[in-house]
Amino acid sequence: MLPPAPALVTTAGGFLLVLSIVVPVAGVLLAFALGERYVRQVASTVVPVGLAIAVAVLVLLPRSDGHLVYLLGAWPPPLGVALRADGLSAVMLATTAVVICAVAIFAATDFRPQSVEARAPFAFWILLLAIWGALNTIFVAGDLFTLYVALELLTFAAVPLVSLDGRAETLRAALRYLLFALLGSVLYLMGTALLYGIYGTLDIELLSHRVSADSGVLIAAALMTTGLLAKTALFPLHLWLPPAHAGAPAAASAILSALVVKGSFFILVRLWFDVMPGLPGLAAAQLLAALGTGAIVFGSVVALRQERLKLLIAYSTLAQIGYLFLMFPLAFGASGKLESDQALAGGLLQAVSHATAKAAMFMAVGSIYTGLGHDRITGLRGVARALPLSVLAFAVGGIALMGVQPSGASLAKELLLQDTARTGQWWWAVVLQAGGMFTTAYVVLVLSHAFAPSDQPITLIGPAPLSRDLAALALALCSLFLGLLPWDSYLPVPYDATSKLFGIDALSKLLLPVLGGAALAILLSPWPHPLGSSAAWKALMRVVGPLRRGCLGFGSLIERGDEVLRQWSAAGISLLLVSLLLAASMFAAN
Amino acid sequence: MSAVTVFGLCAAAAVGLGLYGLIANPQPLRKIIAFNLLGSGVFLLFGIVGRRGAAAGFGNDPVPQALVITGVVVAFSATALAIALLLRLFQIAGSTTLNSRAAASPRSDPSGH
Amino acid sequence: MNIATVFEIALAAVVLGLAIWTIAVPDTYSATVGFIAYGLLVALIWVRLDAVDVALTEAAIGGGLGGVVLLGAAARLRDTEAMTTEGPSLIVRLSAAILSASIAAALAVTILLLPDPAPTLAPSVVANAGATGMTNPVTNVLMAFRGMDTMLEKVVLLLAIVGVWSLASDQAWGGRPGPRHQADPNGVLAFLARLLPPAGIVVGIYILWTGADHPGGAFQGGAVLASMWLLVIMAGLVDTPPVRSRWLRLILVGGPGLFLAVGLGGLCFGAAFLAYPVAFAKPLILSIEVAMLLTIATTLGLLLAGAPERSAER
Amino acid sequence: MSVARDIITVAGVSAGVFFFFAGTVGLLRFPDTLTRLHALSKADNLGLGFVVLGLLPQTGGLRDGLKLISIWMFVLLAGATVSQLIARTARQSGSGK
Repeated sequence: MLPPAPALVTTAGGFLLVLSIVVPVAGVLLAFALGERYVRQVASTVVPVGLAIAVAVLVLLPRSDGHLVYLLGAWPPPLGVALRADGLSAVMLATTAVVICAVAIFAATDFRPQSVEARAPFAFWILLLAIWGALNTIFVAGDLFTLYVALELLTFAAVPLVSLDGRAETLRAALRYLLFALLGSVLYLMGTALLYGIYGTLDIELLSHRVSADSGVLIAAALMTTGLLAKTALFPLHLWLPPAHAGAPAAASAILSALVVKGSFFILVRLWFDVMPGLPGLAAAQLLAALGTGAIVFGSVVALRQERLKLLIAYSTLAQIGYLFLMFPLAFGASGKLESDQALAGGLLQAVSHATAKAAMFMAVGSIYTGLGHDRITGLRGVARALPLSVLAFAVGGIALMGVQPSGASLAKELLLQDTARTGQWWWAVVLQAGGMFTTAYVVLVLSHAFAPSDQPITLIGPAPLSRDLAALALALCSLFLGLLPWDSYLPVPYDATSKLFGIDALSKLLLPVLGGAALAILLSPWPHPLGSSAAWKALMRVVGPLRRGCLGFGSLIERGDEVLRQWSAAGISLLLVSLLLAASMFAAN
Repeated sequence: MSAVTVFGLCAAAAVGLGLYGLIANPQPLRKIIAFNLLGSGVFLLFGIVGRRGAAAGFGNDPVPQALVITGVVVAFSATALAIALLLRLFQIAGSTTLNSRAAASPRSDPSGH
Repeated sequence: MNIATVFEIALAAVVLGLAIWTIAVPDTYSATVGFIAYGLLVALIWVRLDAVDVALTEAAIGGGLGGVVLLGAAARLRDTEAMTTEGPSLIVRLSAAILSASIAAALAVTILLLPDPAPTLAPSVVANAGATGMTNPVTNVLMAFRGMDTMLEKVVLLLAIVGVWSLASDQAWGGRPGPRHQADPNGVLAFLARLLPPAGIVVGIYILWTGADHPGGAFQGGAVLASMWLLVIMAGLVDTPPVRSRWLRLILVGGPGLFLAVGLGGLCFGAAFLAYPVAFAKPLILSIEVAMLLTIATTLGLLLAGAPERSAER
Repeated sequence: MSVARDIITVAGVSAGVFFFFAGTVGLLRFPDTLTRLHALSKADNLGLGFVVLGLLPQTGGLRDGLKLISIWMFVLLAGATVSQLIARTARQSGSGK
C-alpha cells in the first residue's frame, strides 16, 4: 500500500469542484419540478452562477499549486471518490461555461416556451443544463467509474437533443447515435471492470502509481480507448455524427459539435496521459494519429462535396476531431512515455479553439437558415448583404479555425509543429499543414458563395434577432483571440510560441494555407460557383480542367467510401478491428 | 474448475455474442437486445472480479456489486430510451430501419425538409 | 468435481444456450422471450457468486422490467418483421463473428489471468461501516462511499424520462403516456390487480427496509413497487398520470433532490459534500432511500409507459 | 432428528423436480396452447409446492418458513392469473384448437 499522497487530501477551494457539478444538476432538478413555464428562468439563473464558478476555479487554481482536490463524503480513495482539477480541467471548465453561456443567449429566442409548444423548450433547457453538469463531472472526476456515469449522463442528455424536432430522419439519427454510444460505453465499462480486478481501485491517481505492463491492463486500455473513440466519432467510427449534428436544431448542434464530443476525448486524454502514460507505446499512438489523418481527409473532402451548409459543418467537425488526435505520437519522449506537455497543450488548445469556433459557426448557420429558410450552399448568393452579422460571425469563426494568427488554432498548430520537429516525425507536420489547408478550403468555399453578389435582393422569411448574431460573433472573436491569452498558469505553453504569432514569418505561414485552401476548394468542390461565368474563371478552368476532373473523381470515390463506412455493420466491424489493432500495437510496445 | 472460471468464461461468451448480435443483426430491436446481453456479460465480469475479491466475511467484494447495481439501472434506462425512440420512429416513418440510404430515398429533396 | 461445480457448469451451459438462441433465432419475439429467460437465469448466477443484492436487481430490473419493455416493443413491432431489410452479407457476418470471438477470447484469457490474490476493498468497507450504522456493505458503498455515482445515476434516470417525454408530439405534450388500458372490470386481471398490490407494496417497503442490513435496497424495492403500479394500470383500474402534473414532477425529482440537499448540508455544516454526521447517518440515509424508492418506482413505471400520447382530459 | 429433516427435504424436492421435469416435457411436446398451459401450470403449482414443502424443515425459524410459503402463494396467484389470460387470448385468436 502506498503512503497517502498529498493529492488524497481536500485542498482549499476544492468545494468549487463540487459546486461545478451540483449547480447544473440542481438546475436540472429545479427546472423539471417547476415545469415548462419556468425552465428558461431557471436556466438563466444557473448559467451566470456556473460561469462564476468556472472563473473562480480559474482564479484559484494557480494559487493552490495547480491542483484542486475534493474528497466526496470525506472518504479518501480507493474506498471513496475524489474530484480533482488541474490546468486541463480548469481550461475545459471555462470553455464549457463560455460556450454554454453563448448558446443560452442564442437559444433564448428560439426556445421560448409558448402555451402550445412547450415540449421542445422544456427538453432543450433541461438537457442543456444536464450536458453542462455531465461535462463538468467529466472534467473534474478522479474515478474511472464516476467518469462512466458522467459519460452516460452526457449521452442521455445529448441524444434527445438530436431528435428534438421529431422528424423521422432525426429520430433515426438519434437512435443510431444512442446505440453506437452505448456500444462505446460498454467497451469502456469492460476495461473498468478489468482494471478493478487487477488493481482494486478505479481512482486515477492511485492507478497511475500502480499500473504496469500487464496483459490484462493492455486489453483494458485497448477496450476503453476504442469505446471512447466510438463516442468521440473518430474516423472510421463516425457513422452517427453527420446526421446527428446536422439534424439537430442549431443551438443543439453547436453544443453537440463543440462540447459533447470533447467529453469522451477528454477522458481519453486522462486515460493515456494520467492513468497509463508509459503503457500505450508509440505504435498505438501512431495508429490514433493515422485514424486522425483519415478523419481529416474523409471529413474535409466529403465536407467540400456537401450541398447543405449544416452537413458541411458536421463533416468539418469530423475532420477537426481527427486533428485532435495528431498530438498523441508527438507527445512521446525518448523514454517511450507520453511526457511532452507541450503536445498535450497543443491538442487541448485545438479542442478549445474548435469548441468556440465551431459553436459560433453552427449558430451563424442557424441564423442564416432561419433567415433564408434553407441552407443550400449554392443558394447563399447575396446573403452577406442580407445577413451581414451572421456571415461575419461565420467568417470570423472560420478564420479562427483555419489557424490565422492570433487564433487558438494557430497557437496549437505552432506547438504541435515544434513537437514534430523535436521528435523528428515530419510526416505529421505534413498532415498538420494539410489539415489547415482543408479547413481553409471549406471556409473559403462557403464565404465565396456568401459574398458573391446576388442579382435580386434576398427576402428574409424569418426574424433575425440581434442577440443571436452577437452571441455567435462574440464566441467567434473569442476563438480568434485565444492565442493572446496568458495560458502559462494552466497549460505549459512556452512564451516564445505566442511571440511568433506576428511578423513576416507569420505572414508566410498564413499565405501558404490560404492559397492551398483556395486551390483545394476549386479542385474538390463539385458545385457551380457564382463567378463561374466570368472570363477569368473560364481561363482558369481551361488550365486546370483535367486536374479538376481527376480531383472530383477522387472526391466522389472518398464520398462513396464514407457511405460504406457509415453502414452500421461496417462501422461495427471497424470498431472491433480498431480495438484489436490497438491491443496488438500495445502488446508489441511492451 | 471453480465458479469464477465457469462463470468467467460464460461472461466472456456473453460479451462475444452480444457484440456479434449488435453488429450483425439488422433490426434495431435485436440490436437493443444484443446490447442488453453484452451489458449483462460485462456486469458478470464485475461479479467475477468481486467474487475473487471475497474477503472480510463477504463472499463478494461489495464495491463491484455496487458498481453493477448502478450499471444495471443505467442500462435499463438506456433500453427504455432506445425503445421509445424506436417506437416513435416506427409510428412516424412506418419502418424501423436504421439504414439511412434506404430510408432517405423516398424523400430526397435537397434542403432536407 | 463436486456437485456444486456440476450445477454451476449446467447453469452456465443453459445460460449460454439461451444467449445463443437470443442472438440466432430469426423471430424477434422469440428472441425477446429468450432474453427474459436468460435474465432470470443470470440472476441465479449472481446468487452463486454470492452477490444477492445484484441478483435481486438483475431479476427485478434487468430481466423483469427490461424484459417487459422489450416484450412490449416486440409485440408492437411484430407486424413489421416481414418488411425489414435483409441482413448483412455472409462476409460481413463472418468477419463480425471472427472479430467478436477474438475479443471474447482475449477477455476470457484476461479473466483467467487475473492476479492472485485478488485485490479487494471488502475489508475497508467493513472497517468503515460504523460511520453509517448499517451493515449491508453494498448499501454502504452505494449511499456513502460512492454516493456521488448513485446521485448522478438518479439524474440519468430523470434524463431518460425527459428523453422519452421529448418524443411526444406537440399536441400530446402534457398528456398521459401510453395507451389507455381497457380490461374487464370483473376479469381475472382486475381481480389480481386488486388483490396483489397491497401485498406487493408491503414487500417493496420490506425490501427497502431490510436493505440497511441485508440484501435489498431502494432499487429492488422500487422495481417491485413499479411492477405493482403497472399491474394496476394494465388492469385499467387507474390511468397513467398526465406528465404535466405537479405532484408527479415532484416525486420524480424527490429522490435526487433530497440526496443533493443532504449532500449540500454536509458541505455547509458537516465534514464534506455527501458526508453524513455519524449520529444521524442511518436516519438520513434511510430517508434518502425512502424518497428514492418513490422516485425509482415512478420513474421505472413511466419509462415503461412511454411518451405522452393522449390529452389529460379523456 | 436432522436425518428425518433431510429425508423430508430430499423427498419433497425430488417430487418437485419430477413435476417440473414433467411440466417441461409437456410444454415442449404437447400440441397446442391449452394443453401446454395445463402442463405448465401443474409444474408451477405442484412442483414449486413440493420444493417449498421440502425446504421448510431446513429453515431457521417461523419467519423464514412464512416467507417461503408466501412465495409459493404469490406464484400460485400469478400463475393462475397468467394462465387464465393466456388461455383466453389463445381461444379468442383460435390457436387453442
